[in-house]
Amino acid sequence: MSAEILLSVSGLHKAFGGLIAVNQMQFDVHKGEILGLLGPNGSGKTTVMNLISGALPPNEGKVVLAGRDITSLPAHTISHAGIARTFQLVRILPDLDCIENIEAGLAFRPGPLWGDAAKLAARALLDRIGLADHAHTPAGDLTYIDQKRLELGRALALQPKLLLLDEWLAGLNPSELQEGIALVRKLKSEGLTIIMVEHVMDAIRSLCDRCVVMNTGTKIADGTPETVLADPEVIRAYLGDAHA
Amino acid sequence: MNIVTFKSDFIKPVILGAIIFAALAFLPSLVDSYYMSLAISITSFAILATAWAMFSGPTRYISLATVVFFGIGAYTVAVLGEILPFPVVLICAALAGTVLALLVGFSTLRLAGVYFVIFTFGLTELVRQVVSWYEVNVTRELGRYIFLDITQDDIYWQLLTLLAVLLLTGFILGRSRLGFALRIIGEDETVAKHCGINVTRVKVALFVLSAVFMTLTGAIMAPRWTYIDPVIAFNPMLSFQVVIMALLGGPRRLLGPILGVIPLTLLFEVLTANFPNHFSIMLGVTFMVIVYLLPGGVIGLYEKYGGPNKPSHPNGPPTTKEKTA
Amino acid sequence: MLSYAVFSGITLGGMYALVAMGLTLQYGVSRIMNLAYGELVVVASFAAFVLMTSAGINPVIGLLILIPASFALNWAIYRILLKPLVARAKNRGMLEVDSILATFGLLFIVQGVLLVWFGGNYYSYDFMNSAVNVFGAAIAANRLVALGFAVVIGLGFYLILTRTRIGTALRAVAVDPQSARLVAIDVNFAACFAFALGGAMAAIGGVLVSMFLTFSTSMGVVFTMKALIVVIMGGVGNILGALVAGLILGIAEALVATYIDPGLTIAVTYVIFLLVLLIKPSGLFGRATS
Amino acid sequence: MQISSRLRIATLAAATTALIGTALLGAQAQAQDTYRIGYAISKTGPGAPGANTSTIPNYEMWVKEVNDAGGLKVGDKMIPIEVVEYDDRSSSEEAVRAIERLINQDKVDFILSPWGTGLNLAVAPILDRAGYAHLAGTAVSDKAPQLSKRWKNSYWLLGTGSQYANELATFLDQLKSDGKINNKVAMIAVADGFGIELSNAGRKALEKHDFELVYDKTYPLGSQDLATIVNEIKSLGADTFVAFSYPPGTLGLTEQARVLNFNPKIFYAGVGTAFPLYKDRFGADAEGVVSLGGASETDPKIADYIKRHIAFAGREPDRWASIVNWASLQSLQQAIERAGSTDRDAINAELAKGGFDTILGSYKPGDQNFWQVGQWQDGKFVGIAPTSMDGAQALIFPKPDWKGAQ
Repeated sequence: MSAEILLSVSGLHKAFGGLIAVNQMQFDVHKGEILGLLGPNGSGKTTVMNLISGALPPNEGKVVLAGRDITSLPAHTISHAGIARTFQLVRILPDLDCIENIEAGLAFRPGPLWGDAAKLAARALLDRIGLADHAHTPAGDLTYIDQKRLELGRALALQPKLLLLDEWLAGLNPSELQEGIALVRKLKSEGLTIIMVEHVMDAIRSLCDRCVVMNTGTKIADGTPETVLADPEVIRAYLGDAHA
Repeated sequence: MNIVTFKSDFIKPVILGAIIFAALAFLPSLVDSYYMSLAISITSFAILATAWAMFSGPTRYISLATVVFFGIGAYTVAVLGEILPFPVVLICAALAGTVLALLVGFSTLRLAGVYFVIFTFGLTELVRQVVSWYEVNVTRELGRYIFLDITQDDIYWQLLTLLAVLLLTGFILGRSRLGFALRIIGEDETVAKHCGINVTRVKVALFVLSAVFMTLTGAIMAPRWTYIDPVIAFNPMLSFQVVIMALLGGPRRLLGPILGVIPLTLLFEVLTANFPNHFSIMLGVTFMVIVYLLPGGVIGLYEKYGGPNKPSHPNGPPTTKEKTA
Repeated sequence: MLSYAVFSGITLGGMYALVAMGLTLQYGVSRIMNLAYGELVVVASFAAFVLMTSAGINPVIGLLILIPASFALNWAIYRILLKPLVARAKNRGMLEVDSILATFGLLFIVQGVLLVWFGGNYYSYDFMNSAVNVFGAAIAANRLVALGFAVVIGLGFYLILTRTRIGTALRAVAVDPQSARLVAIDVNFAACFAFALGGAMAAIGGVLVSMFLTFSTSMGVVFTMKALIVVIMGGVGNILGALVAGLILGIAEALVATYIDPGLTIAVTYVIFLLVLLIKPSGLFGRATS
Repeated sequence: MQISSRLRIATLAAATTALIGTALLGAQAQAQDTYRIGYAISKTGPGAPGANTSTIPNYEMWVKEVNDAGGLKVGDKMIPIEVVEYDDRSSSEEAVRAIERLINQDKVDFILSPWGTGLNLAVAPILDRAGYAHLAGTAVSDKAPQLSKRWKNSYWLLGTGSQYANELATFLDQLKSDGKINNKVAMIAVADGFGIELSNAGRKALEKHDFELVYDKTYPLGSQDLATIVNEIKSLGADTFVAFSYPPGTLGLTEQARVLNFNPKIFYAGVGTAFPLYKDRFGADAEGVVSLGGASETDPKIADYIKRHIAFAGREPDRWASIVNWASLQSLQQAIERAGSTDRDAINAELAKGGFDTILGSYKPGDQNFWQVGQWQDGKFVGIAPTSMDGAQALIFPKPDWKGAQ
């Protein structure tokens, strides 16, 4: 595994009122790897994603991307710094057609594309994510998996260094899942670094180089999928004490 | 930021618009001064409603601050009108509107929904009170006289020019990156942020743009009234009227608000002319009729304000989907 | 001087709260942004005036007639005019726009009818204007009555909302009508009930205010706006919030009038209102919205 | 959806255009068998209470009286009045458009003035351009003399703010030199054109007469809650209280003064005191309150006018602008009769000559021969200054104690 650290999270802390959602989180993401962020529901995974992408500011802690401190920067600046994301509940721009959805990613990144160049690039990207036939379909009319593809396409349009996938594979049927896994693997092979929050064990085992497991806002394990999934504390977190 | 694609679908509407406006410029030689005053009303409301919708259509912020900017424009003319040449006064008015809009924009755009609505209303009252207080305590004169030799026809031509500039601006905006950013914000603000759009800056830019047009309208209209005081300049009814007209016409299309302005201004006129003693009742009944019996007039609003099927942005490329809600 | 300023501020604030509490119920629970609210306040003022001057019924007794009458009237308004809008609205945003447009129409109709009946004149009558000495400050009795009503209604409703079944139902509807339906709350009934109750409170406000303010048919908007400011500042749907916000505004006005410049009294209420919103975008007691 | 919504709007537009066409063009001026009088006035909006008190009833009553008598006497013909009226909704823009309509669409013969300083100024240039006389019955402006020069046929009937303030100051000065009041005056004004103009003039005039202004503040338009102001003024030891206020404030101030038992020797409160409403509200406590305006009810013409007004409108006229308005209407009627024709220029020329026989005696529009200071005395609002005028009553001094609420 390459040693170069792309993203470094340290001492990250976030509380909502009295509820501590993320507590002293600390982990690194190496360039080119896929990091799985696991944990039972409500353990704070999505909050971590929100803190990294700038959707929420942390109370404490630091987020460093390729040597640059991006803690508490506004979301659009973090996007410019090279982090793109998808959302737990898919968020497309329903009234815009697929080309425009992709253009949304192209038009405001550093080195933006606009006009004919954007249309061209958008078509190429649609082709890449398998939506070439839907260029002028309003995004709201797409099927669920296609909406997920489109959302991913928009994120890729930003040419990110780091991609955050929040349960991007959830809710897909078995064949769609295989397509999805293949797509992510292709991205990795193209050199993209990815953090994925995921519950689908097949996907985790086949895609992740490394996993960080959270429970009640705290990191409880960090290692390869095999080791963390065998960790008694992880099992306890998922299934309760009786199974440990 | 605005890179415009010049294509035939751009040139054609512009030429058509230019012809229409050129024709409208001859109106004063065709009709008497009553119709001119009606034309002035329509044109001024067309500017206000279009400018309002330019910001509020895509962002869905219902602003009641229209009259703040309108009044600031009117006051600029009252203060500077006899000191500086009129074009310079207009520039000063635009500057005043810009400064105020920047201030308001940066401080308020984080408010959501009805909180923003009432905030902008509160702002109207605050500005009116502050202007009153300033006049009373500093200039010691409340109520200013505007004796400028500007005829009704001059006002009409100025308004017409302003409307043309506004429509052209809106037209270009609809094809610009800024316009596209605004459209994305209207769809989903969170997504917009994560696409790298500085949402606050885009919103404030649009707010300022729309405010400048409102301010200029106030400045152009002021000489018509000879006398202004804070009550006349900052009459909150104006803000309400603009909102209603724009909502009725369709705030998410460039020409939508004008389609609301024309029938409503004429309707107000008919009611005023025929029911001097029952204007309120007739107006209220008309409103109710529009809301209940012409749900078509409101379905448009459904789509714009939270409904699932939203029509495309002012002047955006037509969407293939036009489902009926 | 200070105690007088504070005390007259409290009575003034009580009046603001009194007028606003019905609106917070209508908007918070029934989700109707009622722009005609102030007109209904003024209707009650005129009703009190008529009862007082032509039938000799004093306004406090008049309340016994006017509260149920207003409750019924607002019940009817909701049933006939607003229910169809609620039924066809797909979400809160639509209902908001629809109710703004519809009640804007209602505003003009009510105002127009008042205008035909009463003309555009100022109205005023004399009732309970004698001074009452409170801690050395002479306050008009009618203003104390209004303050008393405001506090009793405010606290009373707070208790009803937090301690009773119907109150819990109303709060549930306010928070989430969909879920409330799931736990067998009749949402339509609750919304209608809250709207009518809010209307009854508007009537109380209108009657009490008419004892000491000069009113005219065109004053409804003033009440609506003042009430909206108080409602928004206190947090939508929060009766206690309305009470506190009203009192804060009243006291601030009185202090500014005494120590700075009476010319700034209205300005200061808006400054406070705007500041509160900038610091707490959903009002003093409002739930934070994401 | 898009198409149906466009269609709907187009239909609506077409329908309204058709409607407006018939509505506006239908009413063309007919041959001179009626004299068409038009006015646009604030029937709704913030100006409505004022317009309803001082102006509308007078217009309506005048038209009715003239028509009941067979009409205006023009030469040897009697021509009835036909009225075209609009509601300007208290908005300058509406007023401007309504006047344009009266001139161009309705082609009326004469236009009566709207209510209030702002609206009168808004319509003045239009009336001037079209050659209509402008009897501005409810505008108070220190620029009044310049305005009548600027617009030749305009008459600013209520004069300037300074004249009321000066008259009051002169009157108070007399009391001071008689040793009846001290030199302290507390003054409050409504933050509106009228209040500020009067308080500016008042400040100058009072200081010229060596009065000390112990309180000199304004309150915002629309505010009725003035308890703290009255409470503060009460402690300042002024014998004279002057409020240049509007009706709601006037009533609010009086009520608070009564509650706080603040009873200065001179209690002057601005517009609204001379309204019948004031007497209705305060009953015996109105006694001794001073304000602007006034009426010599001993004068049979005035007494008769008040009686007719009560019969017509169901309430008394106010004792300031109503009376001046009525005098101007009488002047107009006589100007038409003297001109012997409905020719506008001829009538305008007659108006300029003056010498009309009115409830204000011999009157020329713009004359300030009405009461500047008046006082409630025994249920009547009588004139007390200028003291040189006929029928000037002696001031009731000091103001009697508040009797308190019932």
